[in-house]
Amino acid sequence: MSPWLPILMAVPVVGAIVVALLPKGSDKLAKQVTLLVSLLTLVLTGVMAAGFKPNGDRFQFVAEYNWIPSFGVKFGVGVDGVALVLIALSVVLVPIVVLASWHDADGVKTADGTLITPKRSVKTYFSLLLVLETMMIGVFAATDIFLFYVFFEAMLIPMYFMIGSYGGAQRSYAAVKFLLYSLFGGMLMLVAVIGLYFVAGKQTFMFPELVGAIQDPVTQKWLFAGFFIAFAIKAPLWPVHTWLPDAAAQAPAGAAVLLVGVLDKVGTFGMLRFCLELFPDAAKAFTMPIVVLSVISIIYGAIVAIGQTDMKRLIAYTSISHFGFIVLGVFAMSGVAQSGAALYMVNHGFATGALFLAAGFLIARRGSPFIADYGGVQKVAPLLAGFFLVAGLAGLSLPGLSSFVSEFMVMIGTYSSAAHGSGALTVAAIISAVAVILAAVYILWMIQRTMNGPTAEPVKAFKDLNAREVWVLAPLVALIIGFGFYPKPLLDVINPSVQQTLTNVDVPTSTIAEKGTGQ
Amino acid sequence: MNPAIEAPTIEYGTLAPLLVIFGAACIGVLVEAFAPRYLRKSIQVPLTLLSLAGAFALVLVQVLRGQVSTTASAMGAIAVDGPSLFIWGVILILSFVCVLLINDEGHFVASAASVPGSADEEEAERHDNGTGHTEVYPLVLFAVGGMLLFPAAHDLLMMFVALEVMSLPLYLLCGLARRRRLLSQEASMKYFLLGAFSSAFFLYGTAMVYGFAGTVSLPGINQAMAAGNTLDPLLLIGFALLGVGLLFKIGAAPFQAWKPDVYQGAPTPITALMASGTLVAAVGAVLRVFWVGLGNLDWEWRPVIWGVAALTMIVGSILAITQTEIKRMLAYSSIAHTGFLLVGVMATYGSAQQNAESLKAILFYLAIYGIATVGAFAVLTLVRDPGGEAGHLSRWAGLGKRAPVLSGVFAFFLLAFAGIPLTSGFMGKYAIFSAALNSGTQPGDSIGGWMAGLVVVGVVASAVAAFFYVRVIVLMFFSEPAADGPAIAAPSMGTVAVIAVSLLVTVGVGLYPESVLGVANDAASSLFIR
Amino acid sequence: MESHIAEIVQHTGGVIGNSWLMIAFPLVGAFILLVFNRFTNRWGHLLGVAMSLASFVVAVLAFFELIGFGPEERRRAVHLFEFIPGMPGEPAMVDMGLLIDPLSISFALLITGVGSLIHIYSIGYMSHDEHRRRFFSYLNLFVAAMLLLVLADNYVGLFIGWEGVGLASYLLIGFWQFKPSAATAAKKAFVVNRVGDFGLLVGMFVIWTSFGTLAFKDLGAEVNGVQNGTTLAIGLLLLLGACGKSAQLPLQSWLLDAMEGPTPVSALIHAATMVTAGVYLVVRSGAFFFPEGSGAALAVSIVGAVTLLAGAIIGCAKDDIKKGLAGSTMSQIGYMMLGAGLGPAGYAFAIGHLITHGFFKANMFLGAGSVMHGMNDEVDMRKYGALRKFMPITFVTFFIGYLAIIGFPLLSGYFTKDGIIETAVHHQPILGWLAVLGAGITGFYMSRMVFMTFFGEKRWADDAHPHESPLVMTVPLMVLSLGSLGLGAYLVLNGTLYRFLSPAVGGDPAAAPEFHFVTTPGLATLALVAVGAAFAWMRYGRAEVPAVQPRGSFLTTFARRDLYGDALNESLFMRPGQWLTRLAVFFDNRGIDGIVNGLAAGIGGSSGRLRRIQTGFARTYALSIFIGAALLTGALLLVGNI
Amino acid sequence: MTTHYLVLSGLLFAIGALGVLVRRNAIVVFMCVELMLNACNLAFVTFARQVGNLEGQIIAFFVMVVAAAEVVVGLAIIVTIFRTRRSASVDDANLLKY
Repeated sequence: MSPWLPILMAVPVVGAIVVALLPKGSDKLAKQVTLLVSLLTLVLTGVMAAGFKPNGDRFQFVAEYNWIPSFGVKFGVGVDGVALVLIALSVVLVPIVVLASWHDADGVKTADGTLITPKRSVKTYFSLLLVLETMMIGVFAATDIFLFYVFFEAMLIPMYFMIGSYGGAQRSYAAVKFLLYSLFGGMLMLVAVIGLYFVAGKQTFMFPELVGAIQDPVTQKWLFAGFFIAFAIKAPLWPVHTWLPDAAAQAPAGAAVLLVGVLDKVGTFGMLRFCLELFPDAAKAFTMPIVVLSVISIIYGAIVAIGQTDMKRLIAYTSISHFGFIVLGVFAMSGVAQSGAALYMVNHGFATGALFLAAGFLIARRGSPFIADYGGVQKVAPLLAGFFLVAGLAGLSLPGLSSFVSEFMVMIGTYSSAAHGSGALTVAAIISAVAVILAAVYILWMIQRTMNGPTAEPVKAFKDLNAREVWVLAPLVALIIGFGFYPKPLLDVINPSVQQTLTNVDVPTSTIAEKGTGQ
Repeated sequence: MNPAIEAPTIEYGTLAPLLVIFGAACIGVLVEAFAPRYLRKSIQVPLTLLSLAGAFALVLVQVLRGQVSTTASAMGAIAVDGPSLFIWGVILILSFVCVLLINDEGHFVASAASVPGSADEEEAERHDNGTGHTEVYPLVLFAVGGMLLFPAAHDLLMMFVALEVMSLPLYLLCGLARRRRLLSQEASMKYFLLGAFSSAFFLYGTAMVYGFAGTVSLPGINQAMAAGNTLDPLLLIGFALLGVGLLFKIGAAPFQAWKPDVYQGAPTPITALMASGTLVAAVGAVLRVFWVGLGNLDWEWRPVIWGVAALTMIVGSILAITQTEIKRMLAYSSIAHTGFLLVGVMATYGSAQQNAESLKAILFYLAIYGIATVGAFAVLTLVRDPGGEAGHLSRWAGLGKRAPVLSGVFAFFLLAFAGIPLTSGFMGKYAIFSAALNSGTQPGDSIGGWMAGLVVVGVVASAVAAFFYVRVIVLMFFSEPAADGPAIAAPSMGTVAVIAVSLLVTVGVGLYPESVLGVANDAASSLFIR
Repeated sequence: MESHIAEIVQHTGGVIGNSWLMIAFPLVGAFILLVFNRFTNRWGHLLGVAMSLASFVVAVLAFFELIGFGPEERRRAVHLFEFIPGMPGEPAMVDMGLLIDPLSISFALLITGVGSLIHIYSIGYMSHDEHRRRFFSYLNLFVAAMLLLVLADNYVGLFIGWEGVGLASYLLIGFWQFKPSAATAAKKAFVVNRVGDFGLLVGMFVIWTSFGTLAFKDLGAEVNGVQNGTTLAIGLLLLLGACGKSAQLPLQSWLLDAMEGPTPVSALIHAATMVTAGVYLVVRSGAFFFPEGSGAALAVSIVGAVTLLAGAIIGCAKDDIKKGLAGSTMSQIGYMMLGAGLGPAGYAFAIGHLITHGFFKANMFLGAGSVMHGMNDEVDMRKYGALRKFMPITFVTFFIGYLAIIGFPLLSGYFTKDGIIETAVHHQPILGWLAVLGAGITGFYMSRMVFMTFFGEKRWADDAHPHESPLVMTVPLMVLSLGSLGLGAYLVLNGTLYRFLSPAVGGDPAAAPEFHFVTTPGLATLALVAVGAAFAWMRYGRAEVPAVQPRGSFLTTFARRDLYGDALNESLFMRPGQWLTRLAVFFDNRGIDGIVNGLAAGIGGSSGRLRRIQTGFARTYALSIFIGAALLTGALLLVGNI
Repeated sequence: MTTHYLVLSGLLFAIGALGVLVRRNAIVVFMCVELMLNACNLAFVTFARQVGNLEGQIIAFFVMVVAAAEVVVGLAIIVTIFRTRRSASVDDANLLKY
């Protein structure tokens, strides 16, 4: 029994209550408190992570309390490597997002003083943010599947309100679409969760005890489907992706970062942990269709991204392409690919986060998300342009930046995967490598149209990034470059738990290629 | 020379709650007859509340003493078993809360006899200052008495009587709205005619069953079935007609038609009472009839209920989408929830343990759904237009800006209805669905697949249903307020208490359902007396 | 033939042990200049030069330490850190380390040496540019990346450097990004390169999958001379990568547009160093995947031969001096590729030509830059003429470079290029003679350039005041021209370079090919060059050069339009691509999202219709109850009697 | 022997039900309901005769009482609505719909 995770989950929600109860008109204070709380959470997480033994038990900092005996539900938390890095990702992103959306609720003014979004309740926004943080930690930490589900669904609500009341013009359409899409998947998953409970007949939802509990392949397939559809919608995987561009484009930049950076990861995380380990046979049986879907996502997302005229939608579509890579890695049944996928979840969080925030700062200056409204920003705001460029390069996974390592691992692992010796995965890897070219096109073309060329008239008034904005982007860029050259710290934590997973699926995990499979 | 008739044995202790309620009701009538007008309210309100509280206390005593009777009382006419006691408790709490709402000013007409807009209406209104008819209280008490009796009735005659005792006062109460009286009266008339119509079916069904079994006591019928041919058309027809009566009361499709109209027309506190108390009572009665009376017939009735449940969920959630009147929307949502409850009824089958499971689920669901419903209607009473409550959805636009707390609370209730985790609604939905799937995975249940199918229909329906709950939230929070938005009435202590209690329960059960589940579990574990 | 490639030995300590400094210095430079941007404006350029020089010094020291070892011990690997760790209890998947061997060190010397000169030159050239500091930070970044490319001891490290130089070139081509043409050129360069990277990337997949390693160290042992479909596939994939980086057909199109960048950039990146990375890749992988006589090697030579002709032809028609030089760069790299496809013997000459070309081409580019500097950035040679009087130093140095490139006897180019040609004629006669022809064309277009620029009548605009450039620019020119003079002789005569490289590329040290002055192809080459030069003299030296471009024959337009390379890309890739994109976007909005929204609308609509059954008539409700009762009864009777 | 009575009660019930469906006047509709109740009574007593116990006959009395109560309530409601609308037609009251 370790108190760490419950404490981590408690801190933000307590902060949220405090923020919500602050007296009227204490907006500034609310922001400061939020920032403080999120930083505190970050520090605590850091301290906890320092005590994590990569090659120790699968789940560490375990805590279990009885919650709903009648349903056999425990409040069970604990982290393995993958969960740990994802929690770390969340708690790193939150303070950054807080800082980034400092003025989002005050009513955003453009450079020429026109109001884009009206003034809204600051306290609500930031307490929602903190509540969301608790849930993000909880969803990754939960070892009880019921608890996981509870967070999985409950997370939607704060995000729904953040999009719906703080977003852009189409916000309510986007918010509803987001909520209903996710709810629908969630409901199917609920059926699967209940079914799992009864079919396993273990009278518990604790993940470790349920691993290998379902033997009958047919049952496995049905339950797998229930879980997978929910996760595929969350991830999002083609063809159930269309909610993401709307949600991400309408959400305030900060919320969009958490949405794409963390919430969607719950989908891929769920595939990695639950779909694979609980239903190994089904996972193997469905590998091919899923690989096909993910390859489609990769290419399709990239192509559609090229055709976007709205920056945030463009970034959203690039994410769809990247999630294709993650899913591909998860289901490639290869140690390298899966470690790559897990690493990708983190890196993508940083890269896309930086890109969304930079784009957000750009949009805040002009009040329009449309690429065509910009041009020649580099001349007036070189810093902004510089950060935008680095974030963009991370988005096209330039070697030397963190996302390259993960993308490389996913592709090379998939290529070399012996699963379905047919070499279909080899083909998949080659096709997905085409995205390397497409990525260059969509990112650089966007940069060319926004940053380069003669400076557009309304852009001339732009101010360069202020200190706050630099403090938002600098840490992300530092992480992107740092992990680009030295991903070892993350991989050392990830690899053991990936090995665990694949052992449960009973797939060879070695990072040493099976020689000669590429003939 | 005929044998002496031995006096019937009545277990007064066990039946005490009933007696208290009915007694108080009669006293209330006397008060109406003899007390001067200005005193009536100040007598009726305490009387009503106290009697309800007292009855609840008596229920508690029985539970805590652990002397839950295992045999039917009053010569086998009434069965006060675990489930009954739980349902009684729930009904008493709900009606207590509803009375607090009723107690609030301006809901009830000054003189029902006066023609709307006529001089004597104004006259009457001038005399009573917003309190309205005090006959309301005894009527409510009678209705509550009927509700208590309905699920506890152990033979069909008693059930019929209870049905009427419950319904007749409600018919009247529906017609007593102070504002929009035309609607109110129309609701009252529709409810009455259709109610009478359906109860005639119920009665005819009783007759048929009696013809088959030679008795109307539920266990008797069951034994008769065990003995005789369960395919006797007499029995099947009789049962079908019984079903009509019962399903009409819980408002399952295709007998749901009255619900939206009546819920919309009736005074909101009464709507709350019907949506919570009546539903609870009726579902209790359904359970008893289907399980005690027709236990040996489930092979026949379950497929039929399957269809009814599916239809009800679908009709409820689909028709709700395009509603523009908030009370109407809630009516349809209550239809959808009836469907979910029927899914649970489906699951009361198989081993005793399994029965207890699903029974627990249903009881739990009834309790939390009832409370949340009352809370939601209580909020409704506070959002007022000059002409009364602001019923039309468009009037709710941007309410989140003008009354953030109230809208937040209402949004929370809606999320609970939608079954979002960390609300009681989710726990209820989970309980029902898991019970259903559990019975589906029972060894030897050949229609397990069907159960799974029904559950899938259920989740899809609730996904659809989520849409219109979300729609209201969108209206309240994401759209700009109208210039002449509705006013927020300063809530009375009673209303505040109602909302607070409902909210606390909804939140508390959402976070820690064990509290209520435990009780439901104890109640269910001692099954219906058979 | 068995390979004489030497074993790689782990090395620690000494200069080589710290050779990562070579990369670190410029990297730090770039970092400082970018992070403390405005504060470094005053001295930023000096820091840039200092860092470049520092890493040059390290390179030189490392070089001397290296030749201190016996020829067989001259491949030293330095382990830096674990890049991609393996599963618990397994060795790392990728270890990051440096490989200091004759091949990489000669590149390092070229990069840092020529690089430093160009840094110095840029101080003058960019003196008027407000963003000079940023320019130097990019240059530093480039040097660091390029060094990583050539020094890395595994393909992943190489790839990181590979993309790093791509990035630097993107940034520098687009340095004047406010010019749309520059921005477009930059993007084009990056994207086309990515096509090549695709090949390199997939190549790495195959290598790792087939041989379980990406480190040069272990690869030798794993492959040891096996030839099969896999190695051929790998070879072709790597070749695709090389084509991208080195602007070989079919990925040549970006190089000419890349001339949008400042001239020093064209000199350093698009002439001397980066574009030769492809050659490095081929030579480095040669022992494994391009052994002499293998299909892959043949492909390399063919690509080289075709490109050297294409480049030369393009060079003939360009009036823009930089584009002319760019065409010639393509062509010269074609020579190197041709050589690189001919096994160890070819490698020596290829690398030799690479080095000498690095000198004389940088020399000429900088010369061109100096000319533009004096002609306020006029690039059209038709607006030059008779400049030799006005900028003597530039003229002399440029002329030396010119002689070197056309292979004037005893100058650097002569030795290295003839070396390649002879080896080619010996191994692949057809390609060899094509190369000879190419040499002839080279003679023509280079002479044309020189005559149009420095001879004939003055044709420049009145506001132009041609003048010699400052010392800071001319000194590098002189140094480079010295290299253009003598370097070739030193490297090629008695096979110095061959023997030096052989441990790295696996030539037989004993069988160093000695250089013959009098050979058929050699003489043929000289003859053709002379003809070409003479022809150029008639057309552009003696005759009057029209100030406006004449329409010219079909062939001329063909050359001016870069052999319709862009037109081809346009119609083959861009148009269909745009079409596909539009289609996909439409499908996403109308198709997929359409279905989703349609579903929602459908439910809503059905609700709208269904609620009509709620007519409000009590009797209708009664009817529904009645029907319900009937249904219920019927259903029960039915179920009952099943 | 008793079947005729059952058939009769069935007929009465059906007539009553149809009456509810076809007649407009609230009073008549209500009377049809009463008819249905009485059909039930007939059925009860018949069955009582058939199965040979008194329950059915007792029930009949209960039903009458309930019916009486129903009349009271029903007439009250119908009269009120008549006074408001000046019409006892069931179809006139359809403000609540959809």
